[in-house]
Amino acid sequence: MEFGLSQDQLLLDDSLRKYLSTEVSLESVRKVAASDVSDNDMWRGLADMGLAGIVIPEAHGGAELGMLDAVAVAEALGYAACPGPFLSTAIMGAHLLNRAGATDPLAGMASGDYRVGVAFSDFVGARKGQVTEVNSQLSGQSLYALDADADAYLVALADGRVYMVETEHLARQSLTTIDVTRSVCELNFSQTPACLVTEDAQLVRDTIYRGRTIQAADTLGAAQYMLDQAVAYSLDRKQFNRAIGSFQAVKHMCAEMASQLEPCRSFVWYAGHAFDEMDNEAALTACHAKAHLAEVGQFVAKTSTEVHGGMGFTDLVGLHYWFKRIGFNRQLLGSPEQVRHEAALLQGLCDA
Amino acid sequence: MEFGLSQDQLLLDDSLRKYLSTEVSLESVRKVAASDVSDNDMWRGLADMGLAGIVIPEAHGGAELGMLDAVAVAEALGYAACPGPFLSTAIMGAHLLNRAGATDPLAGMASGDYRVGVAFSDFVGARKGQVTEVNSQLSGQSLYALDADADAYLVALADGRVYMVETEHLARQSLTTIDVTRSVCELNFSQTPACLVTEDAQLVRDTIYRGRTIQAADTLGAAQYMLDQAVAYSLDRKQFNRAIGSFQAVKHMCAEMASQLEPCRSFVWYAGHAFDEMDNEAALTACHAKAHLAEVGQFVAKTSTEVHGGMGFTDLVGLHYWFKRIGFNRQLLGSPEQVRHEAALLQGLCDA
Amino acid sequence: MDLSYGHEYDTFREEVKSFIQAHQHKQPGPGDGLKSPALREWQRLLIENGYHSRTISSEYGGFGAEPDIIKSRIIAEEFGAARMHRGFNGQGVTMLTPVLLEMGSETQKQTFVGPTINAEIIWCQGYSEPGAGSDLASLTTKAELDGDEWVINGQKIWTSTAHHADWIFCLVRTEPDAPKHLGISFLLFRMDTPGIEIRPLVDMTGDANFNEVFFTDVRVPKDQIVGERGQGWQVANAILGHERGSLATPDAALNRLNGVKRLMREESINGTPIMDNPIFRDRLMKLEGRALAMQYNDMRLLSAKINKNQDVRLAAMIVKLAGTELRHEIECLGIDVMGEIGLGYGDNPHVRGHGAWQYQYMFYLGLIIGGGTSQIQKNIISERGLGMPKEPKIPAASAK
Amino acid sequence: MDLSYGHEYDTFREEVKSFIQAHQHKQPGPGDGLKSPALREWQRLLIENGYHSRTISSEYGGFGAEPDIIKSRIIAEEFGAARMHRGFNGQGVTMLTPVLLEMGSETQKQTFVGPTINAEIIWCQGYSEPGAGSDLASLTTKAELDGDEWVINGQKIWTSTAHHADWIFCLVRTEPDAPKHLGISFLLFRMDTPGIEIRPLVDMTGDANFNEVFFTDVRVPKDQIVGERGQGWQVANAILGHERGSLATPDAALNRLNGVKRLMREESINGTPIMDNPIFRDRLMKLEGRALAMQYNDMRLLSAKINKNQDVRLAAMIVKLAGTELRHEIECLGIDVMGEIGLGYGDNPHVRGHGAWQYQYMFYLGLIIGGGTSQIQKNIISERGLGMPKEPKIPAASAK
Repeated sequence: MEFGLSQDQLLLDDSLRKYLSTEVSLESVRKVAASDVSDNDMWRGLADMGLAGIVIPEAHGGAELGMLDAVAVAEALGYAACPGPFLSTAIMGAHLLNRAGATDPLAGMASGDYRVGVAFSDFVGARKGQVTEVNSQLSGQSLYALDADADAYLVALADGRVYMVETEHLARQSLTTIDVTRSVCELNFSQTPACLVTEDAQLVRDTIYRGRTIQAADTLGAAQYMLDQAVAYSLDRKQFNRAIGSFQAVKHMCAEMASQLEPCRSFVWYAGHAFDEMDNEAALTACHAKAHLAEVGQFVAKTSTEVHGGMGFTDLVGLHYWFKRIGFNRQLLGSPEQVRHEAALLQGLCDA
Repeated sequence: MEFGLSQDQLLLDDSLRKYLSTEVSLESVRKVAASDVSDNDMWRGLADMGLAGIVIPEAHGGAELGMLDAVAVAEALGYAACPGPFLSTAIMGAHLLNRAGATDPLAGMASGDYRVGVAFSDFVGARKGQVTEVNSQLSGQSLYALDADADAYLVALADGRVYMVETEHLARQSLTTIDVTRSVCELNFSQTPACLVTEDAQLVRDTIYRGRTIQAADTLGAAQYMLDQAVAYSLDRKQFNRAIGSFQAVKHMCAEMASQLEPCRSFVWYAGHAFDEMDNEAALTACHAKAHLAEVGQFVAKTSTEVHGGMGFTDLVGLHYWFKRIGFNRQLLGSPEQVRHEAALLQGLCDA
Repeated sequence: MDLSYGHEYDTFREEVKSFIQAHQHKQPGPGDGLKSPALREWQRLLIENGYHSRTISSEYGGFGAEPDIIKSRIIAEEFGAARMHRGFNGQGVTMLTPVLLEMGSETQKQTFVGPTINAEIIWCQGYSEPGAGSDLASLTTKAELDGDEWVINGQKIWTSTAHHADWIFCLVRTEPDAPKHLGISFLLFRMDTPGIEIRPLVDMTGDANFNEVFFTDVRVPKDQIVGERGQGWQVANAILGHERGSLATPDAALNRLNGVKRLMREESINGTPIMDNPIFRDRLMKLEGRALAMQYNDMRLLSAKINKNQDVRLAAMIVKLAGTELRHEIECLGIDVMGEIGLGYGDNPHVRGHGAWQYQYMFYLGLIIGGGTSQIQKNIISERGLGMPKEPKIPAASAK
Repeated sequence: MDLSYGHEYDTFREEVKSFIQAHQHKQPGPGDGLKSPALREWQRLLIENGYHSRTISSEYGGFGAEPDIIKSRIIAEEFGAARMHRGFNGQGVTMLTPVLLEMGSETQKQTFVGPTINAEIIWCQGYSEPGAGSDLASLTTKAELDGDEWVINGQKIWTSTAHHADWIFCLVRTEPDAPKHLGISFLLFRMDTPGIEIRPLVDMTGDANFNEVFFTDVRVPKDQIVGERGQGWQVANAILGHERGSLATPDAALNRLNGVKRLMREESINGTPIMDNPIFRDRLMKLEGRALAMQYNDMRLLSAKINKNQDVRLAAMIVKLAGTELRHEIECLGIDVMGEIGLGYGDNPHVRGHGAWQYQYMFYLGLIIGGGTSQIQKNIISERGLGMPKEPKIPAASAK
């Protein structure tokens, strides 16, 4: 019995964190924010480490690792607020295409040359606009598709059918959100030629559960960064002739953050592992992990900012990039309330 | 413009609190808890001050005061955790009978000789059992009727009709709850003769809103007591060579209690005043006051107990009587969730 | 309890309404900046009619009315209801003017009050420093007397409107050897004095709502001091008390809550309006309960200003703490009900309310921190409100 | 990650199952008290088969197996699943025995361990005092050496099962002039020694879960000390660490949560099951998420006991704080879903779950406070877990 990361996973985690600590600085996040740099440059670097193909079979040039590996990677990426399409192309896109047997794009995705975005809002719960299909042509609008720079998109219709559309065939508009480290866009279809990838709604659901687990891990990483920064700042910052970290109020704020956050580490590991080894638990754990991390992440994001005082509010320490990334994870692929409703559904506690 | 209690109200409040501080000690609460003393002895004392007839017209021997007066009284009674049927007979029973024109019992109620309990659960939301009427005879069971020692009961059916039943005609069983300072009972009817008091469901609702407002004020008083005790104890109790009240953690717990509780004073005043002068706001404010005080009261009850450390958990300081009284107010006449739902209904935000 | 203002005020309310009716076409538009003639003209009109600087003596350029809290409230209510421009209310008006009237010299009153309330002098505030936030009294920007001039060196932060300000009111250390609260003085000087550099301070909203201001050998005439040398702390505290309450008004909270209600009716998921979701509705009602509590608390505070028979110190002390937190949570609900749509910001064409939900969510987190953090507020409430002991002081020598 | 226990343990699990199958008719019933023959017989059977005191050397009356955390877990799982009586696990077994084995003299081990694990000696704990709770080291119950005997005077509080206990393990001040942590000794003595008075301490649940114990010239043989004079604090701390984790087990939390689910299916309002109420369902799911987090955290802690390659100090430190709070909130939900029915207590015929909801709601508030209050836990987490500074010490002289 071993609850935790394996030696291989620890090595991957270690080398990734080393890479991120040198290559993905606050400065580079700022450059992406200012559109001085495309996140594709960072994505290349991660792809070179094999992360773009993390769940893609070796036969298609991937690393063929499991979800627990992906969870460890997501936590590290969240810790660094690393820009890029890990969630969309490397996890959701790759998984769905592979399971659907649409393996052609996988090699390009594994090498980092080809990015596949996901437009799943209609299936998760449409806020506005809907996409319809007639004769393998899509019409309508999809909002908040993940990855504004993808080469193609997987578009899930409300009934669970998924079509793939090449970017060149559609009208795309990047959408500004609070989180500059992940890109989303609006896709507009007008009798746009599309290729049916799957009609298996269960596969779409499975893909979304995986996405949610990755979001939970990403939030864990981002929140851990914010907690670490809060503690470090509180030891450094002096007021009333004392490090503010010696005030019981500040200490207890940090203790509460740790108390809520630390069990989340086990939670996301378990959730990742469930996909690899305990299929019957995976869906429920994914929903709970996503919702729970949304709440804990929000608490840590706010509290860490408060510990930083005015500095936390400024752009100077850049803490807000993590704050906003946590906020992004909270809403995308289902709000906490919605995801908890699914958790109840999965247990048969209520009707759809 | 004057937001607050009038000179007359302050005088009433002052004399009542003086009376309670001498006549209703923790010792006497314990005696009622141990059934060594009936709450009727205390009720006599309050009736002699005119409180049993507080909202009963002067023509029937009452004081003919308003709901704001009643709110001030309820706050003082809550502060003292004073046993007795103020909510049931003096407020709900008296109001309903008076408005329904069934004025015969009022004189006896005003003098404190006659207590009218209320069995409204079927109308508020039946958890179990229901009462039915055929030919002015009631059958079935009513749970958690307020006042286990009343001389008669007002029984509200689910449709809003209200019948009055003399206690001698029914089978009654006192029900133990966590709160020993208020008594409730189970009423069992078997073709029990009953007298129709009103068919006006709106009057029943209005009576319940008044009850809720009184509960909110009662919780305010009880929570204020618990906050006062927490501060006093924290100044008295020493650990680590310091009064525990000098620790920032304890100070901030008390500050949070005060921060939540202090605006509740204005809230219950406003809610009481609304019945007297702003009828169109009364129902909504009553629901909000009841639900809000339920939440704030629960927070204060828990936090004050924590400030008291182990002593708060014991029976020695008797703090738990207030803790439980606040818990009682939370559930009776509608849980916070249910009452907030009504607040939304009253604004037309949802359907029933 | 009497929530009516009484008959004598009905006439006054009619007056205000007539004024609004007659003059609303003259109010400045969104394009009229701080220094625009339109704003100054409007300001003059408001003062002339007693709708701004109402109780300031006409000798100093005000309207010169007797203080009447109800009339002030009626003006606020009617201007609010008509969404009328309230005139210019920068920190010079709200914070400096009261202090000058109380503690300034006759010359200072004559020189500054009129132009300030007429928006002819725009002020900024120089209090906080990078090393002096919660512990403001430890500020280190120093002013040394050199002949007839103060020579100022140091840095301020959180200075709003610094780039538009003509003058600054500024706390500086003039008595380095005195205990920290007794070594501070309150100076006034022009922002175009040589040696002042302003750097915008971008915050998490993406805007530069504040600035850093650097002083290098800034020379200021000796007499531009309010109060005596070393009295600056008392002067500053008089103003700070004035600031805190205004950061979290219940009216604004209830307005935003109504905005959430509109959002919940308009937004939908899979075609079902969010308002039909009992979980969000319950959160909405919870917040409404809290907002109402704050509103009635505010009415009590207003009443206590008229009839000073109630002790409302505690009720006043908790407003900033409870109000900013409430506001932050209201904005959070606004975002949550929108789900992914709620993430929109900036130029996003699908953004709701011009991006105000996310903006205010962050800005109110800033206000939870600014103007005395929640931790400082809790210290104040427990010590001054509940009579609990002060934090034991740690001598400077033992600082880590 | 490997959550299976491995094939070699399958056989062991079968063994445990067979034992349970064969012996469950022998387990003590609710009427069999602490000193009943049925309990002692059961205890003997469990130890004999390695299901109690498994790793304690057979020399001292235990089963004498090698420590194997997985086998212990399997026993716990199977006994739990079959709702089997786990044997007697009073404070003597769980807290005193480990310390005697580590720090007791050979004679003490020989004398006490066997009878203790066999439930022949029932122990109680004498630590807290009315004036020494969070600040336990300030305890003042004193023991003075008079010839060959300690003479004990003072008072203890929070002593559970004092009225059934044969012996007490007790912290007393033996070196009044030493620094407070160095002046304490750890004594063992009989509860029937003259001069001991026990007063039940009724708590908010209405039960006397604890007692006050008074000592007046209680004379105890000199050699009934564990460790040296003045070493009592280290002894006590070794045990306290053992206690805290066990106050809030995730398994129990998840069990109670399942109880809430049953309640929500069974209870109704106006004929609609509470489970159909989305607001309560959302609260249920929120708590389930938290409980799962604690359960997986617990698995990680278990794993770290087997493979010591993970640093889980922080994960262990937060269990008491997070776990007791979670449990209190689960009980609260149980009450809330019942509404007025949830108020029932004691002999109320309509009470659900024998009154456990309200009882546990209060009892877990007691546990939030007891065994190190939440405030003490947060101090520990921030200082030892996050490396933040200790509270500056206030010298005794300046105490208010």
